[in-house]
Amino acid sequence: MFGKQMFPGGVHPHEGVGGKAANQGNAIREMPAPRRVIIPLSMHIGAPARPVVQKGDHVLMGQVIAEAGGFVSAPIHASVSGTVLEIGEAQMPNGAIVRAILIDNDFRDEWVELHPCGHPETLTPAEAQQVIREAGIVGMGGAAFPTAVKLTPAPGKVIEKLILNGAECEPYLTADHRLMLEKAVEIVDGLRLVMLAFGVKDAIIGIEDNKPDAIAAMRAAAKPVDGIRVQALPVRYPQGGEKQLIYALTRRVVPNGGLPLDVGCVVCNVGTMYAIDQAIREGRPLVQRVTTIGGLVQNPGNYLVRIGTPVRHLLDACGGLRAEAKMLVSGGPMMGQAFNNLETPVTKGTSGIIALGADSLDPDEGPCIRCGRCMRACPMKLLPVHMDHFIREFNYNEAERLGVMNCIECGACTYVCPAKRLLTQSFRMGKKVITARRKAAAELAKKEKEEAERERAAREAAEKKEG
Amino acid sequence: MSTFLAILVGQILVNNYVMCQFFGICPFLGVSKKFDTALGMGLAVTFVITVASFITWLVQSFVLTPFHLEYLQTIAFILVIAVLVQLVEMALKKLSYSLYQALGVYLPLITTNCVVLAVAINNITDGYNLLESTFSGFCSALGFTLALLLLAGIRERMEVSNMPKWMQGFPGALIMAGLMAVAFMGFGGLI
Amino acid sequence: MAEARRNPGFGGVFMNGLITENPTFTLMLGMCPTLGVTTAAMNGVSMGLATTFVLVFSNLFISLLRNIIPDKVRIPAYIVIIASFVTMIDLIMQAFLPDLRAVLGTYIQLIVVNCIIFARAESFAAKNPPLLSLADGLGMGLGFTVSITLLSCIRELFGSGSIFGFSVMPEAYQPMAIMNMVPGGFITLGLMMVLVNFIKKALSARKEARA
Amino acid sequence: MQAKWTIAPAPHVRDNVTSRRIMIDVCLALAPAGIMSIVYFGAAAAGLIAISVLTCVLTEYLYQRLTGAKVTVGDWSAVVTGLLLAYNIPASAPWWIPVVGGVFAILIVKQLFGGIGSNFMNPALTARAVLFISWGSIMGAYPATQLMADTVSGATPLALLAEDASQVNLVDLLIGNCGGVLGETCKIALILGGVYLIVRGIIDWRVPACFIGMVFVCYLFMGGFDLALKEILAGGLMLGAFFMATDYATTPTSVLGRCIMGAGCGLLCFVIRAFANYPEGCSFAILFMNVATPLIDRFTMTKHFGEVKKHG
Repeated sequence: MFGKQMFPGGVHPHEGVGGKAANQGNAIREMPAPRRVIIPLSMHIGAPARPVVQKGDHVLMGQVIAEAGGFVSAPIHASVSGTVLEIGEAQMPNGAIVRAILIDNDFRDEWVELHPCGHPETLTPAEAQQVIREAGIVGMGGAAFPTAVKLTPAPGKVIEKLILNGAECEPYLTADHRLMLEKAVEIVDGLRLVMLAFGVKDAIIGIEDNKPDAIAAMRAAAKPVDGIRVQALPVRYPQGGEKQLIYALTRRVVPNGGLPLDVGCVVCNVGTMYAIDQAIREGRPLVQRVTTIGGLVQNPGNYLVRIGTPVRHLLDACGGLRAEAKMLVSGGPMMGQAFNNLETPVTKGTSGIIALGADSLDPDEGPCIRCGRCMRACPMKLLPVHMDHFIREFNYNEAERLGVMNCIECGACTYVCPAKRLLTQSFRMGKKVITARRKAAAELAKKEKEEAERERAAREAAEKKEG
Repeated sequence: MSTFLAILVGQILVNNYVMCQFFGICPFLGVSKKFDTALGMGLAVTFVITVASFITWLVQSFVLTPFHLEYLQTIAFILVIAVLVQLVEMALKKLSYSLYQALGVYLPLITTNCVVLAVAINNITDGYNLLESTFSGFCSALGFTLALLLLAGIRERMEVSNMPKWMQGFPGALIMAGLMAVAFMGFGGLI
Repeated sequence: MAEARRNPGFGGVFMNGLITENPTFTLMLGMCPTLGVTTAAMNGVSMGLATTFVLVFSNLFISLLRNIIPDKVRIPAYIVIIASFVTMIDLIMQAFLPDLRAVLGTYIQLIVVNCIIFARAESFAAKNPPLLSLADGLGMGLGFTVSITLLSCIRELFGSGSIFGFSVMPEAYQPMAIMNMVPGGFITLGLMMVLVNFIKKALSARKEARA
Repeated sequence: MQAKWTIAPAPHVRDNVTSRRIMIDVCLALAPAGIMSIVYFGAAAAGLIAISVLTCVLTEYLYQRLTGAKVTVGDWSAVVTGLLLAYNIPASAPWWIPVVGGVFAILIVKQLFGGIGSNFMNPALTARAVLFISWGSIMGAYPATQLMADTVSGATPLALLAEDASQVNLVDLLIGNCGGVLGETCKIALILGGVYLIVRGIIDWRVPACFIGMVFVCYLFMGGFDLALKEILAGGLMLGAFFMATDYATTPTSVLGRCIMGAGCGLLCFVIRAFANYPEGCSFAILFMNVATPLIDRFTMTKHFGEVKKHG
């Protein structure tokens, strides 16, 4: 239907200094642990974790320091051994201040006793979910949705296909690329274990074809395993978007407002799968991740970083920033968040820290010239030009009718806009307002219902009295 | 057959009552803010004009002309139209309430829509027979509806553009209509 | 409505129609003749006066009969009254000014559906005593006349290079034919309204500054 | 030493295409036709083009200064309008024709509705139509080119085609050695410019393809291949199809909408050329489709990804 393009819309973002070309040859190196880690309690989607340690406690590496705050949540483990300094605050890349556990590193790296799974190939779904949940694994592509929840199908839903996301379509980022090159066997092993546990017969690994070495490595690793197929994908952002990837690989369309499981699919990032393998085989919780440090830094590279390492420490380890750097971004340049606090920690979802130059500063917005480029770039086939006009006129109803709630905020429209309009930002705002309105409407309805209920009760009581 | 084609093209494009002859400007400007209302108005007008063309022709041919009462044409026609609109309103209410709800609000406005009267008078002036009159009425109404919908589309679009304050409302609509009329002038001489 | 708030006399109502609630520029009523006949100043004046005639008498009669006409049939009744006067002026013109009548064409007959007349009948004459209604009819009618004369002067000036038939443009001026056609009418009126909006804004700004 | 890092919403990389660059590209694409017009019509052509561009830019600048709006003459869109307007004026026109046209185009058609992107009709074309209606004798007088043999002077190829197709020489049509307004004569220069715009991704090839294709097919049925071929090369069709029916602000945004736009222009162009008063239907056809654009947009809204039914 969309030819070789594989999904509708999309763009080819360009890269600057320190992009994929400069970084994809840099092998993963272990980043020395910082003197102090700042581990936020809500670095995943869902309820914040509840701390289970107190100021002054001595903790070991991998020890649970906060437990999951609900079903959609994840526990958090210490990424260094040392002393809990305090339960304080951290600023996240999006600017939000959240509670965090600060640990002073004793540089001994003493691990807690690890409990590798005794029968990794015969896990039941429930056991696998438990292992994954207890290891604190969340989606490592950036969204940080608890993986165990993702692997818990609603009643009546079956996981038919596991899709491994190795697209890494964001410019600059090379962490997944290096991981697939260096840990191909472990990733495929993790995938096989998950397939066995959930009885999935079919798995597809999607990799953009600008990473031929990674495709070759993954193919080699997957060869002995039945049911795993490595599929090369054309380079096109946002190939790694969940719905786009599912469509590109299976031609299934996730219905609006639905989940991948509605079409029998679960999508996992390759980094997540590596973490799952580590959790099942070695019992290791998620305490470090591979992060790309790219853009205008002196020595770009891919590093294995402890969760909670402040960005300042990362940049120092890479020889500092270049003078031209004007902006720091957590994640890729298309969807990542710009931040300005160097104490911002690396979280489970931090796929990269990118330094960008003056050409990334927002140019002045011009009036829309209705060229229609945004419509052709939109991977959700929305009508950004019209939605933007409505949102700027505060006509949220019309924007909602045009499907603004289905916007995945990939930034493709903003990227191509010749008038340099902040379309994605406009949709973010629109979505926020519409969500707030829906919530308010639901609350009002609930209140009215309660009111009616109360009145009815009162009336009945009165009638009874009279009667 | 060619007469009918000429009437069709003529009334919709070449001699469009709104765009080429300045009839029905009040509803044209008044009811063109939203596409949906414009559509409702257009449908209601189409219905009324078609029926009115039919009846006024009968009135002219069987009442006014035989009794030499041509000078009462204006009074007679406007009365016919007013009564017709009332009847249509009542009939719609009885027969199809949903249609009444959709079109009902526009019906009283149609009495003072000069397209209706103008079409009725012009049918007589042009010497059309009954069938031609009715068809001409229908086509004129389609032309009116077309112009109304086109303007509504443009106005809806302008609603979300950065049109200066002093252009909003009637002045803007008038200039839009003027530019539309430029486009319609291209059809001159088509028949 | 303004007339409900205060109780203006004959002059107040008259001025209200002429300027404050000018039918063309404020109430936006009677657009079809406004645009249709204003290619020459003479046509504008005649159309305006013909409309004024009908407006004055229909207002007067409707006001006189306002307590007699049953509410249910008031619309047909108004129409009959208005249509009678329209027929009257039509026949008068056919008899004495056949050329002008030919130029104005159907628009004379269409005075009957001119929404100014209907609107004034419904919103003013039906609620007010005859003398005031007469004033309203006169004010509104003349307001309408002034507006369409102004419009037709501008269109005639650019479209034919003359005003009331007298050439006023230099020899070399090449008339802008589109001003005599439909687009010219729409656009000229639109631009005039833009100007009116401008002036109104400036006036209200000054008023605010004074207050 | 906390550095000041800029905070901005994602995405943080932008394509280097800007509105300004698009307009400059359009000007570049229009350049060959302009040069050819000066070759054919001499200094008069150069003068008219200069006056037209100057009027448009100046009108935009003055309007924006007077109303206190942001001055946007730097985006080159007024220059494009000026060029297109000049290309639609015959070489014999007096100086005030482009002045009146330029003021009308920029002031009434474009700026009163909010400036670039907000106008719903093509400013240059609307101005052309207004000039044509007002001063038909000036706008309709097509002087012969400097290189033309005297025998056919004055008559446009369209008028000749209407009489007898064999009177018109195909090569003359292609190189533009025929009567007509400034920019429309040299088809090779126009096609060159159009192809440049298509290659640069600025216009959608479907619009000119549908437009020209439709006219071709209509004439094929009416008068055969020779007539059809000459008809698409005559008059302002190429200029309109490549540069005016593709104007962003006044044409539909969706792909399907743009196809409808092209085909509709073609059909109307044929109808007006073949049956109406005006010999040249192209401008009015495009103007009418401009008017219909909001409705086309309304009815060609695409379904969202995910709104489609499940694939097998």
